[in-house]
Order: sequence, then structure tokens, then C-alpha cells
Amino acid sequence: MSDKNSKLPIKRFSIRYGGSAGDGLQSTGRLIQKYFNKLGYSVFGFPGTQSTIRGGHIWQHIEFAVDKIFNFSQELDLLIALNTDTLLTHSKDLKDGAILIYDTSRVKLDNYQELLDSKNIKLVGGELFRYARDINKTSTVLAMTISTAAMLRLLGLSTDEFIDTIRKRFVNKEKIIEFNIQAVKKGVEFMNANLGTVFSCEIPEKKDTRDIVVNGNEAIALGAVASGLKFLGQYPITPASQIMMYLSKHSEKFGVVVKQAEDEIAAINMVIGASFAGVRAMTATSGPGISLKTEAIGYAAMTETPLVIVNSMRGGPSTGIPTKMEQSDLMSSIYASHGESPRVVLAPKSIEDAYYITIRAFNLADKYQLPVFILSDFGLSERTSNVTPFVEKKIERGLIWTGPTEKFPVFKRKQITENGVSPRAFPPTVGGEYILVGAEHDEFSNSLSGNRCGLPLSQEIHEKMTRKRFRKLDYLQEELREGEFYGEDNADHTIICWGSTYGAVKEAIDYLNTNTDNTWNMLSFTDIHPLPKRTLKLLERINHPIMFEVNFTGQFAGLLQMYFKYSVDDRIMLLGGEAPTASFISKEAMKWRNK
Amino acid sequence: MSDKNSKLPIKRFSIRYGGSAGDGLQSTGRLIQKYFNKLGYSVFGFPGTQSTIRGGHIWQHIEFAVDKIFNFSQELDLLIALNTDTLLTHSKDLKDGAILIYDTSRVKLDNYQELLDSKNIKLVGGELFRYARDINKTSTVLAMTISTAAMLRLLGLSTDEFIDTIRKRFVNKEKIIEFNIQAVKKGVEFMNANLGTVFSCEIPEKKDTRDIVVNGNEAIALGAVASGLKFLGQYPITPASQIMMYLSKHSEKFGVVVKQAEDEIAAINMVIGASFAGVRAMTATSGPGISLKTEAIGYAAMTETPLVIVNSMRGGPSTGIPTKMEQSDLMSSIYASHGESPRVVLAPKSIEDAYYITIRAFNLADKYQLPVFILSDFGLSERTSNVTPFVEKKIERGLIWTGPTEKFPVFKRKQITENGVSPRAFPPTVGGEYILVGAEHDEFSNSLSGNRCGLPLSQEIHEKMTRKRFRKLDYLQEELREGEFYGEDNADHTIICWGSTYGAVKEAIDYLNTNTDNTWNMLSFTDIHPLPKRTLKLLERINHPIMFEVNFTGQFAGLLQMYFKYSVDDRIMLLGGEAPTASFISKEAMKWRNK
Amino acid sequence: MVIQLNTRFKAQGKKPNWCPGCGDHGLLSATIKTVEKKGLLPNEVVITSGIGCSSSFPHWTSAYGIHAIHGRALPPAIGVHMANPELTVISVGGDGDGYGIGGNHFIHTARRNPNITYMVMNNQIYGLTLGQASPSSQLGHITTTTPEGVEEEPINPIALALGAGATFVARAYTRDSKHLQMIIDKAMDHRGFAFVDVISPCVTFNKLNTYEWFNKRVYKLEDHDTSDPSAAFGKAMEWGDKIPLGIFYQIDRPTLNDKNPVTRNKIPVKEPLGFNAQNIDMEEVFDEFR
Amino acid sequence: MVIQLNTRFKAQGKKPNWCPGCGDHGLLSATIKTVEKKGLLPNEVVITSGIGCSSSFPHWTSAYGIHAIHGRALPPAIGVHMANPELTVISVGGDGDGYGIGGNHFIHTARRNPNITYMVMNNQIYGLTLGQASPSSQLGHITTTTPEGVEEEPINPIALALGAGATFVARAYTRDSKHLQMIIDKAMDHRGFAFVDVISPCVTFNKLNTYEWFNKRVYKLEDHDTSDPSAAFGKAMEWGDKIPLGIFYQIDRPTLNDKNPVTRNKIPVKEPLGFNAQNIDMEEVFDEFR
Ligand SMILES: Cc1ncc(C[n+]2csc(CCOP(=O)(O)OP(=O)(O)O)c2C)c(N)n1
Ligand SMILES: Cc1ncc(C[n+]2csc(CCOP(=O)(O)OP(=O)(O)O)c2C)c(N)n1
Ligand code: SF4
Ligand code: SF4
Ligand SMILES: [Mg+2]
Ligand SMILES: [Mg+2]
Repeated sequence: MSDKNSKLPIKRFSIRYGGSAGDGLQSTGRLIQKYFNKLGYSVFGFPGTQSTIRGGHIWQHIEFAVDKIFNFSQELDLLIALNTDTLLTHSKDLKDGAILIYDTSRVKLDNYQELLDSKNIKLVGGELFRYARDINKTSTVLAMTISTAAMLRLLGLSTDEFIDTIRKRFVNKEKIIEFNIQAVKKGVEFMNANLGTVFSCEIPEKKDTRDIVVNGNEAIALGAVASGLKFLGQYPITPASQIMMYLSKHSEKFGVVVKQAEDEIAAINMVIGASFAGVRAMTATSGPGISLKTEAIGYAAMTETPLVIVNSMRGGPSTGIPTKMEQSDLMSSIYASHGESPRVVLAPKSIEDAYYITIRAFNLADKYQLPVFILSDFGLSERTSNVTPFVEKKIERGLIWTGPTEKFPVFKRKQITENGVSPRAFPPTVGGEYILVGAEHDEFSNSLSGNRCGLPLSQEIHEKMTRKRFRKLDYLQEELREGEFYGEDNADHTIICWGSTYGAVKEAIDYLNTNTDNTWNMLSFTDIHPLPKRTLKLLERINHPIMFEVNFTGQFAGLLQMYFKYSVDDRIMLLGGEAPTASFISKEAMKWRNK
Repeated sequence: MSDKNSKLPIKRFSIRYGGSAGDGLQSTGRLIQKYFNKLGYSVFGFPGTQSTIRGGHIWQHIEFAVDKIFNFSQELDLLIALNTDTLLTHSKDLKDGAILIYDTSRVKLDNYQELLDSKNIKLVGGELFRYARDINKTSTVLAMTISTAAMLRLLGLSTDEFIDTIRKRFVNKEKIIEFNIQAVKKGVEFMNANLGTVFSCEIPEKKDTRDIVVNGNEAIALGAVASGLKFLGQYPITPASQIMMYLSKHSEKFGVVVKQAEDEIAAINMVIGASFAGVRAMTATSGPGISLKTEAIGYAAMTETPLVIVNSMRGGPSTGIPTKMEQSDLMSSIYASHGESPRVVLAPKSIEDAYYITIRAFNLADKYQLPVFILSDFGLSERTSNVTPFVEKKIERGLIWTGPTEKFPVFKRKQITENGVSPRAFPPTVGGEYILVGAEHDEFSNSLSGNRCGLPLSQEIHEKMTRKRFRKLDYLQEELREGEFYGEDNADHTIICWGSTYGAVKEAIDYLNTNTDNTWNMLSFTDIHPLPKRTLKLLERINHPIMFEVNFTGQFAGLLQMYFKYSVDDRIMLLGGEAPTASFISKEAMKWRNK
Repeated sequence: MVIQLNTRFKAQGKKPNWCPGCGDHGLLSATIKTVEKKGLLPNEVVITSGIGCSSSFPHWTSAYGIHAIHGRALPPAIGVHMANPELTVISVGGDGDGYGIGGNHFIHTARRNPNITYMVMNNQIYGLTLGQASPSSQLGHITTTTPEGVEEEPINPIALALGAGATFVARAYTRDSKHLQMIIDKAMDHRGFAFVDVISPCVTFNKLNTYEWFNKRVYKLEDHDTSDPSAAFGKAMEWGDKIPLGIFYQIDRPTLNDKNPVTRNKIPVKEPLGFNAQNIDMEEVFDEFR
Repeated sequence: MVIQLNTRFKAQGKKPNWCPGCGDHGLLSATIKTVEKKGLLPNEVVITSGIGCSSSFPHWTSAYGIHAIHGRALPPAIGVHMANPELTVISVGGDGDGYGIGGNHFIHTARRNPNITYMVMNNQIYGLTLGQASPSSQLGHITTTTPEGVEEEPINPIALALGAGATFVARAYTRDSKHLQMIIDKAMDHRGFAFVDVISPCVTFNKLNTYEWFNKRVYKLEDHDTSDPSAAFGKAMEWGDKIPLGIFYQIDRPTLNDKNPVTRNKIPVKEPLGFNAQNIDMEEVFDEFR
């Protein structure tokens, strides 16, 4: 079939690949995004992973647009089905008149024919896996390349740049490159024999972009290196392993010692030791690992050891749904560990923010000498997008004692000061010798749990030290970011959200303001604990608050109630593991339209 | 000196022994209480322990009265000082005209002379340790017996019954008994040579009491046996070790397997296995151990495995002040473990309650198939008192499937039911075979984290199962105890408290109602989470709420705000490790008098 | 309503989601064959595991099972075993699960000597989390977390088990099913803790220690005195060109339940609940407190 | 304002709160003597420990120290050591701390072979928590948690360390200070992980394994080939009428820092922070993502 003259003009286009674990969706997905990025488009990728290595159903969403994409769309312009489960999972999201490319030998349309018909879906079937095998018997992942080339043809986009991207990725692997080039050819032919070019893509203004395509985990890892990270202690776990894998890969170059520990307990305790010795140190994990680190988190808070802890949340509780998204570890991050101990919790709203918040996390940890959580989630850690190359920011290491000064003639590691922050000294600083200790202690860090516990002075010290430790929160909350409004001023309805759902809510607000006769805005938070005191002022500007968070018990709403006596009685709940989309949020929010 | 005719009549008398670790204060303390109990008095004991084995300063409070004692008094009628630190710590608490017995060679009065004079303290000095060495060179603990006998003489009480108590304690250890008898004689002589008998104790009506003198830990252990405990998995830690030590001692007789594990993680996971196999199982620990058990707590909640977890709270965070009292693990108990998982938190108010609440804990755990926390604390676990002998209560094992029934023809371990409770089956029940799993799962307990995670059905199941698990809380809160008022109806001020501070607050309310022109009452809670919905009705009956809890951040107040939008803005804070007394609370509460 | 007694250990309607060729298939079928041959019934067996590809094992059988949290296959096994000593308890897991995060339970369970069979599917890699080095990964092995090759000496599971005081220590290989079945059989017959390090190649992430790699290295222990700890330890050191399979060490020692004051006489799960039901005189109990 | 360089390792103004006669006093003084003799300065040494009577050790010295949480003496030691390989790192603890709850770190640290000296004050009891059985308590020992005597085979720390791949394995006794100092000296000289099981009697809670009990049993290893693992393992099995003291095993193996891509060349704590300061071209880094 030859190209028609009247092609559908497009500004934004959403594609979903569905297949089995092992089909190479995620790695090819990244290639395709790099390609679109190179052309100057904004790109967004999101994987639907499973905790199974082979088989099962996984998917990869890819979206590109002329304007910035903040979140992936629910609705699909194109679905590429490499197994029947793709239809089970995604056919409901096909737009009217969308296109379905599918492998005719693996995908059974039968049960979906009616739905596809009713939506006027254009079907493009072929033996994608056989074509792949024809090129190379053992490399089924070529089916991804074939369908991608078919997609490019459909969009009327050049495949040369795509081949360049492949060349770069597989540099020195001539065989693989050769196979892929054949696969691209095959894909184009295949589409030419079917629909040909159907769309006309608006060309972005941005040319020769220097943007990079990274995911949240990589942004955090890069942010950590920019912050001066020297020691990462970690134990593998989805969806945080990638941080360790990326930093391992560049360990020597970046000067970051990466220690894969025997378990999460060892990991965080190594990090505590490294921090004590004077380097910036971090640990990363997800829920089960955080649970294991609980005791050490309290120790770090008690000993006032700076520490950055990444928790990439996944569906819980327990093993839960380990490759899905949930925002359900907020309360457990704030309250992890027995007794009362201060900490900071930051939840990045985007990939860019993940990088910059990591730098802030390290600075806050050092300046206030406490553990700082970065609360990412599967949705942010694994999403990919093009971002402006990151830049370095000021590194603030806080109060470090290297010898007698007027203010600190004698080193007291836990000296009681106005803002609660005491000087730190690192070995081998002469005169700085002290013992880090998790028992209550005096200003010199002398333990009270031995002979002095029970004397009246120990009561006094415990009270003073508790106040000192918590006083730091009072001071640091002043430099935390407050919630950010987006949308109409003084809107009828405000959707409150936190962390990584920012992009989805933002797109929903735009939609709602355009498509309803109410006015809408959002108030999004990244700095969750301690909530800056001035937050109340923001809340007072809301007419009708609606909370959106991806958990069951309404944890952030609970915090607002507890800390500000501010009630949010209406909420949008999402539970089930899939990351939210603007259309889901808009649909739910519509309930309050005109109310 | 011979007895005088006009003796001071007493109804209640408070004694404090102060000495060094190793002086035997706690063990002799128990003997003395058994003695007073035998005479029909109400007794109350409380230790001031240190985490040091020898030396340092420890103390033992003993109080007896004709009427029931709910808490020990701050003010002392008699202080027995075996070291100078005793004066440092306790002399401020001596009542006007109180008596000080002290060892003249170990205790330096110098710095305290003025204070003692100003309070008209009667001094009774003697070389108590030398007297002890005179009886037996190596047994300094006899100094305790000597001073106790001196005290009995002071009170005009017979020493015969005391000797009986010693005989019973050291049965078959004739030598020790002989030494103690000599020590008793010596103590009486010593007091005769000083003040002689000064007091006339009112004789209690209660005769031939069957009361027992136990501490909170023992009450919990006894409650567990009465509940049918078969497996205790534990790792030693203050102040919970005693539970294991007591149950080990009687392991064979009680039929309780006691497994001291390699760590707290192993302990709770053993308990999960035992519970799965069908026995009632428990683990006990304090804060650091709870932190380590965090991951398994979520697993138990997710797998709906009944479990009783004793957390005997101590001063935190981290190692904190391990032999002191604090109520600071409330939030961390409710939120321990990543993700969202239901659990029950009960905090006994007294030693009796510790026993009965343990039985309730086992029944709730079985009926609702979830972890149940018993939140004790150092103050309750280690306090001793006489209580009416415990009786057994109904054991409710919940829904157990032993074969097909009309309602459950096929066994589905996680069958979704109205109240969220599903049938359990134990191996080797035929037809009950299933896999316990911490990943999200369907009604048959088939894991979703493998091939089916990511399919639409898995979203649906996660949501349904989350709702099912939390629905149990909705049902069980109806059978939880609501808060209990004590004091004047419709009082001007209400002190809200929870757990073990009940006795101290109760005595404070009596004091305040007698000694101020305001009216006072208390609202005390034992069933903390989930708070019964009808709690709000109680709160609405309060005119002016004052929160009393032994922590810094006001955790229970936070819960009331979060769950009932009920604000308690005034609070009495105690921080420093010592258990609260009525006089401390009254003094603090006075601030709001006439406000 | 009568339930048919099931005698087949293979799970109905569920298929292992292991990659084709994964060694774990081999242990699963060898185990099923062996327990069926021994005449055990699925309802009398409890299989516990931790987390990992290998740890999904219990799901593919029709027995009772505990798919516990990562590294904790053994503690729940002890709980089951002591609560009901009549059950047959088998624990399984991976090298990461058992030798990494679960290492402490491994060594303490070994010295405790409960009557449990523990089989570790050792593929020298973290499979489920996509190919990081495990504690048994070979020196120099390039994995996603060791781009320059593993820098830490790998754990030697046989030596470790010996050092920890295990009473039955063996190695088997999933490619030799007959031998594997024989070892499982003996391990299950052993009174006490029987540990089997099962070489179970990961075809997806471990491209170094493959079937081919092992095929030319493994041999069966012969003329080996299984009662001599030093000899066993010497043999345990052998790993390289030659890799011994078989029983390294086996001795008789009282089991945990033999010595425990309760389980030596009673089946806890069958005992009545509470003081009175157990004929314990509460007055006598209380007397200690008077 | 100038700070006097302190050369004395004994803490000023603080006295150990151990019971009189506690073995731990012996290790403390032997360690202080040895490090002083070696010319080390307190500011260059970091001593880490867990929780227990023995673990209060760092407080009685004037060095830097980490009194970590229970069982976690070793992981922070690794963190310190890798962050600043120039420091001398010593870890100490008790048998409960190191062989019980901390057992996993012990075995993994052994195989990692960091240049750390680890000395365990083994009193075969939980001292600080008032006398419960520890993993090294002797079979049959009646403690507060084992009224009928310990029912579990105790851990054999020497055998365990050997099984875990430690490169220096020794035993010493606090009553023989000369020998103890010699062992500490050699342990500290050893490049790699040096483990010393230090017999350090608890006079308050362990009335079984007393000084008298040990005095008549201990003897010094002689004519023993410290490079032979089987021989070492054989000797490790000796515990009863005869208890060997000395070095059981010592071999040379690259240390953790020798092999780590960063620490083999750099002292991390002395390196500048961030990409630019380290002369890393960010554009090159970003290129991977284009
Ligand atoms: C506490 C915790 N940490 C980390 C993980 C992530 N995790 C799951 S399986 C696994 C490793 C599995 O390796 P192995 O036991 O060797 O099993 P294999 O997949 O190779 O069979 C890890 C690290 C987890 N589930 N829980
Ligand atoms: C997580 C945790 N569990 C338990 C404890 C209680 N605890 C403190 S020290 C100790 C045992 C110490 O024994 P050992 O290491 O042998 O030292 P010793 O006192 O005998 O020198 C225990 C169980 C704790 N502090 N933290
Ligand atoms: S990834 Fe490896 S261990 Fe996991 S199933 Fe596949 S082959 Fe087996
Ligand atoms: S209790 Fe034992 S270990 Fe602790 S200080 Fe005393 S003698 Fe030493
Ligand atoms: Mg593995
Ligand atoms: Mg010890």
C-alpha cells in the first residue's frame, strides 16, 4: 500500500508494547525514546514489569509529543501486541480508530474482535516472531525492532536516526547491528505492505537537543554523585537495584565505593560507619529493605549521623506486588524505629526533581545530622523521560570541627546549641575523638546507659537531648519547600497530592480546567516531613480540597489532620499497582464537579 | 531505746532502698512484698534498674497500705541508703519527718545534711555492710535483710512471718536461711538501739490472703499459658527477658516450647511457623527487637497469621535508656512495616489487666487472624503488686476448617467474606493444603507476584484483598474496650491517658478532687488501635482535655486528632525515664486549676 | 462433601514460572519423585522457602507451604517442626536467600539440629532480581553489580555447614537426577538437620557457571570417610577443576526435639489449651508468688 | 588554642563498669598495651562494637569509636575502613553479639577479608542481659533460659571462621596476657580480616566455664601447620579436656581494599566531591543517555 496524501496530523502519540518477560521490551523501549529525543520530541516511557523472569505479561509504554509530557496517557494511539495478554490488559485503553500491530501466530484476537470493531481499530497483523527468526534463529528480541520500524513507517519518520541509535547502543557488536538493520528493513516493508504511513508528525522546534533520557533511579544516582557520594551500601531489591547497578558500573570513574552487602541491615550499618568516617554515604532499597533497616534508622537519628536513604516504594505490604507502584510507605517512613527520632522525608515529583532533591537530601543530612529519606516509588524510579542535562549545585557539609575555634574550643560531639546542631569531627582529627553511641549520652557522647543511668542527671540529659534532636526539625523546616499550587487561582476544587503523582495530577488539572465549567488547581508536596509550618497558610487558600494519593488509608491526609488540624474529607483512591494517569484522576475528580 | 507509747498511726507507708547493682535489692524487695501481702496489706514495688551489672546506682521502691495501691508514691516515709547516690537521687523525695537508715561507712551525708535538717529527717546510721560481713564474709546482700528487719522493727511488725518468707524462698538452703535469721536478729537489735518502734500500722481486714505478688511480665506469661500458649520464640532483651525466663523455668510443666532464637528476626519467624502449624504462639521483646521484627510483622498481617507480640517499651530511641520507662513506641507499633497492614494494639493498664489483656490478645489474634501487640513498658513489666489470683477465660480460636462444610465446601484460605475473616486449616488437614505467601494473592492464597502480576485481575485482587484485610478492623473495633472514665462526672478537667499510667493518674485524680476546688476525672484507654468508633462519644463528654503520656511528640494525642479530629492542646509531659507518680501529675495538672 | 485424599505432590493447574532449562525444574521433579516414593502425603509435608526464583518452589507442589520473607526459610520451618513434630518439614531456597541474607539462620539451624531437610538451589547469582552477584558468585565473575568481576571470596557452603556443626552435609547437581534423588532420599532419612547444596544453574543470568562448566568438573565422592570432620573439610575445599558431589559428612546427634523438654514427650499442637485443661494446678503455680 | 596530641589509649576519667574479675578487663589492657607498643595514636584508631558488657569496650579507650547496635560491630567497621583505609580499625564484641545476632556479618566479613581485627570476648553467656544462654554456651549448661541445661550444640567459633573463609583465625585467653598481646599483635599485623576468639570469663553469670575450668584445659598450639585448612579444622574440633590457644590458621589473600575499584587507588574521604571537582566530564556521563 502506498502513502496517502491526507495524513493525520499529530502532536502527541502514545504507544504501548505488550509481550512476555524476556522479549526485550524495556531495553528496546529506551532506544526508541532516545531516538525520539534526538528528533527533539519530549518523550516519556513507563514499564509494566512483573516479578517473573520469563513469560508472564509485561509491557512498555512509550509516548512522544511536541510539548512537554508530564505523565503517560491512559489512552493509546498504537498498541503493539506480542502476546494475547496484551489485549486482555490494554485493549480497553485503545482510542477510537487506533492501530493494533500484532503477531498473528501468538495473538488470538477472537475474544477481542467485538471490542476492536466497536472502536474501529485498524489491525496490522504479521508473523513478527517468524520474521525475527528468519533474520536470526535465536534472537526473538528482533521482533521488537521489527515492530518499532513498522511503527516509524506508520508515523512517516526516518529510520536512519533509529539505526544510528542502535549502532551507538551496540557499538563493536557488528553482528547484532547487522541483524537489527535487517529487522528495521523488514519492519518498514511490513508496514508498507499494510497501512503505510498514516500520520504526519508535527516537527518540534527543539533541534540538536542535549536532553538526556533517564529514569528516576538514574537521576537519583547522578544526583548522589553530584553531591559527592563516596559510599553506597545496598542490597539488591526491585525497584531500587538499578541505583546500585548504575553506580557499580561507574564505580571507579565516579570514585564511589559500592558495597553490595549480605543484607539490608549490613548495608545501612556500613553506611553509618562510612558517614562517621567523614564521607557522604547512602543506602537505597524498597519497603522490605526499609523494614530491615528500621533499627539502624533510629540509631542514625540518635547518634545524629547524616545518612541518605532511598526508599523506592512498591505495592505492599510484605512482598506485596513488588513490581508495581504504591505510595503506602509514608507513615512507616516517618515512624520507622522505636522511640522518637527526627528525620526528613522528601518525595520527588519528577525525574528532574529526583536529581535535585537528592542533592538537597545530602545537604540537609549533613547540615542537620540526621537520616533523610528520599521517597521514590516504582512509578518514578522506573519511568523514563527526556530532561535537561543536570547541573551541579552547592554542596553544604554543615558544621565540621577540625580543631579548636573560638566558638568550639573543646570538641563536644553532641554540644547543645540553639538550633540543636553540634560539631562533627572525623578521624583522625586530633582532639575530636569520641564514641558514637545509641544509648542516651551527654554532650561528649558519653553513654548514660552504664553507671550513670538512673541518677537525676540522666533524666535531665535525656530530656535535653530529646529536645535538642527535635529542635533541628524546627529549624530545618524553614528551609524546606512548601507545597506548590498549579492551575487556576482560588479554584473551586484543589487536588492535593505528593511525590511522583505530580505529573499525572498536573495533566488532569489542565484537562479539568478545559473540559469542565468548574475551576481546578492542585497543591503538590515534595517535602513531606517535617511539613513546613507555613503550609497552613497554603491550605487556607483552598476552597474544596480533594486528596489524591496511591494508598488505602489516606496517609498524607492523616498528616495534614494531625499536624494542621486540616481535614480533607474527599479523596481519590487508586489501589492496584498501576501508576495513575490524568484521565483516571480527571474522571474521579469529575464526581465533585458542580458540587 | 525502748518503744514509746504514742506511735504514729499509719495506713500507707512508702520505703525506698538505694544501693548498687549486685546488692540484691530487687530479689529482697520481692520477699518483703510477699511478707506484707501475707499480712493482708496491699503492696506495690518498683525497681530503679541500670544497665550495668555491678556498681552504679539502683533502687527498689516498696510501699504497703491498708487500701489498694494503684501506683507508688513519689514521697518517702523511709529511705534506706546503701550508697551516697541514694541521697543524690532520693533525698528530695523524703517527707518531712521521714526516716533515713544508712550505712555509715558507705554513705556520706555531708552534702545533704542541710536538706535533711530542713526536713527534720530522723537519721539512723549503722555499719550495715560490716554487720553483714560479720555474719558471712562473702554475702553483702545480707545488708538488705538487716535493714529490712530494722524497718520491720520501726513499724512494730513481727519478724517471724518475714523469716517464714525467707525459709520458703530458700527452701533446702539451710546455710542461707541461717545467715538470714541472724541478719534479721541483727537488724532488730540495731533498730532497738536507735529509734525502736515509731509507727503503729493499721491492721488490714483482709486475712489469709490468697493474693499473689507478681510483676507485669509474669502476668503476661501467666496469661499466655492460660490462653493456651504452646510456642514462645524470643531473644533476650530488657525489660522483656523475664517472660522467657519465667516460661523457660516451667517449660515442661506448662507445655510451652520456649525457643531462644539467634535474633529477633528468627524469633518472630519461628512464631509465624508455629502459628501456621496450628498452635498459639507469641514473641516478646522491647523496642530494638520490635524494629528488627518489622518486616515479619507486615508478613504476618499480609498472610493473616495470628500472632501475639509483646513490646515492653523502654526509653528510646535506639539503645536509649534501656532500663527506664517511656511510652514512645505507640506510632511505631501502629505503623511498623512498609505498606499498609492491619494490626491491633492493646496497652494494659495494670498487672491484673496485663494478664487478662493477654488472653484477649490471643483471642483477637485468632478470631481476626492478625498480629496483636501488647504494649507494656518498663514501668508495668517490672512493677510488682499483689493481685487476686488470676482465673482462666474462654479461649476462642476463630474460624478453623477441618473439612468441607456447607458454608465452606472447598477450602480457600483467603476467602473473601463479609467481615474479612477467612477459614484457617492446619497441616495435616486433608484438603486444606495451601501456601502462606507475603506476595499479594488470590482467595486460594496463590501468589500474584509471578506470572499474573500486571494482568488486570491482579489490580482487582490487590484492591479486594486490601479491603478485606482492613475490614477486619471495622468488625473487631466493635468488640474492643472503649476508654474508661474515673472521677467526677462532667468534670472541669479530664486527664486522658493510656496504658500503664492508669494507676498514677487515678491516684492523681483522687488527690485533685480532694485538694482543689475544681472537679477532675480521667479517661483512660487500653485498646489503642483501632480506636473503637464510639470513642468520639466519650470525647464529647469532656470539658477540658489534658493529655498525659510519657513521650515527647504526643503520640496518642496525634491519634485522637487524626482519627476523630479531636484536639487535645494541653498536655503533661514527662520525659527522663522515671515512671510517673500521682504527685507529679497532680502538680502539673494544677496549672489548669481555675482556668 | 468428601475431599479426595491427594497422593500426588505435583501442583494441579500451576506450572513453574522458571525459565526453560533452569536447574530448579530438576530439583522440583527429583523432590516430587522422592517424596512420592517414600509414601509421604502432601498434607503431611510442609515446605518452606524464602524469596527468589528458587523460593517459589512450594507453589509448584500440592503440599502445605510457607513462602516466607527473603532469607527466612528456616525459622518458620523450626516453628512448624516444633509445634507439630509429626510433620515432614523441607526447606528450600536460593544461594542469595540461604547463604546471603539468611546466613545466620543457616548456621544456627545447623547447630540446633532440627529434623529438617534444607536444600539450596545454588546458581551463584541473584536470579529474581536480574543477575546481581550472590555470596556464592565466583571470584572475577562479571555481573550487573560487579562490572570488574566479583572481588570477594565466595562463600563455601559445604565448609560453612561443617564449620557450623551440621550433622548431614552433601552436594548434588540437578543434571544428575538419579544421584540427586538418592541424596534427597538420604537427607530425608537423616535424623537431624540435613543440608544439601544443590548445583542448579541459572541459564539466564549466569553465563559462567553453566551446565557445560559443571558437566566437566563434577565427580562423585568415593572412598570418603563421612564421619571424619577434617577429611570432610579437606574435600569441602575442593572447588575448581574438580567439584565433588555426594555426602561429605554425616553423624548422629540428638535432634532438637529429642532434647527439648516439651517436644521430647509431646506433640504441642495436640495438647489441650490452658492450665486446667492441661491438669496444671493453678494454686501450685501461684504459690511461687506468695 | 592547641590540642595536645594524646598518645595514651586509656580513657581519661572513665573506668570500665565491668565486674571486678571480668575477663574483659584483660582484653582491654592487653589491647591498650599492644596498640601503644605499635606506636599507634588514638586518633588514628577506630574501635567498633555491638551491645553487651564486652561491647562497652570502646568507651574505656581514648580512640575514636562506634558503639553500634546489637550484633552490628562489623558492618560499620567496613564502612569506616573503606571510607578511610588509612585508619586502623578494630572491632570487638561478645559471643552473643558476634556469634548470635551478628553471626551473618561475621561470616560475610570473613570472606570479604577487609583489613580489620575482630576480637570476640567469649564468655559463653549473655552477660549484660543477666545470664541467658548464648550460642556458645556449653551443652547442658543451666542458665536462666535453659533450666534443664543448654539443649543446642554450641557454636564453634574457630570452625565457623574457618568454614567462612577467614584468613587469620586464633584463640587467646585473657588470663594469659603475654600470649594474648602476642596474638593481638599478630592479628593487627595480618593483612586482611584477623579473627580472635578471646576466652574472657564472666565471673558473675557463668559459674561453669570459670578461670579454674580453663586454667587446667588450655594449652598452646605447637608444631601446628597454620597454612593447612584440614589440620586447622581438626584442631578446631578440640574443645573439652584440652583447649588449644594460638593461631589455628593464617593465609595471605588480597584484601577487600586491594581489589575494590576505588579503594585500591584512592582514599575516598580525601577525594573531592562531585563530578567537576573530580574532573569527570559530565557531558561524557550524559552521553550514555542520548
Ligand atoms: C528484604 C528483601 N531484600 C531484598 C529482596 C529482593 N530479592 C528478592 S529475591 C533476591 C535474591 C534471590 O537470589 P537467590 O536466593 O539466589 O534466588 P534465585 O533467584 O537465584 O533462585 C532478592 C535480593 C527481598 N525480596 N527482600
Ligand atoms: C536488637 C537487640 N536485641 C537484644 C538486645 C539486648 N542485649 C543487649 S546485650 C545482649 C547480649 C550480650 O551478650 P554478649 O554479646 O555475649 O555480651 P556480654 O554481655 O556477655 O559481654 C543482648 C541480648 C539489644 N540490645 N538489642
Ligand atoms: S532467571 Fe535463572 S534462576 Fe531464575 S528462573 Fe530463570 S534460569 Fe532459573
Ligand atoms: S556480668 Fe559477666 S561479662 Fe558482664 S561485666 Fe560482669 S563478669 Fe563481665
Ligand atoms: Mg541464586
Ligand atoms: Mg557473652
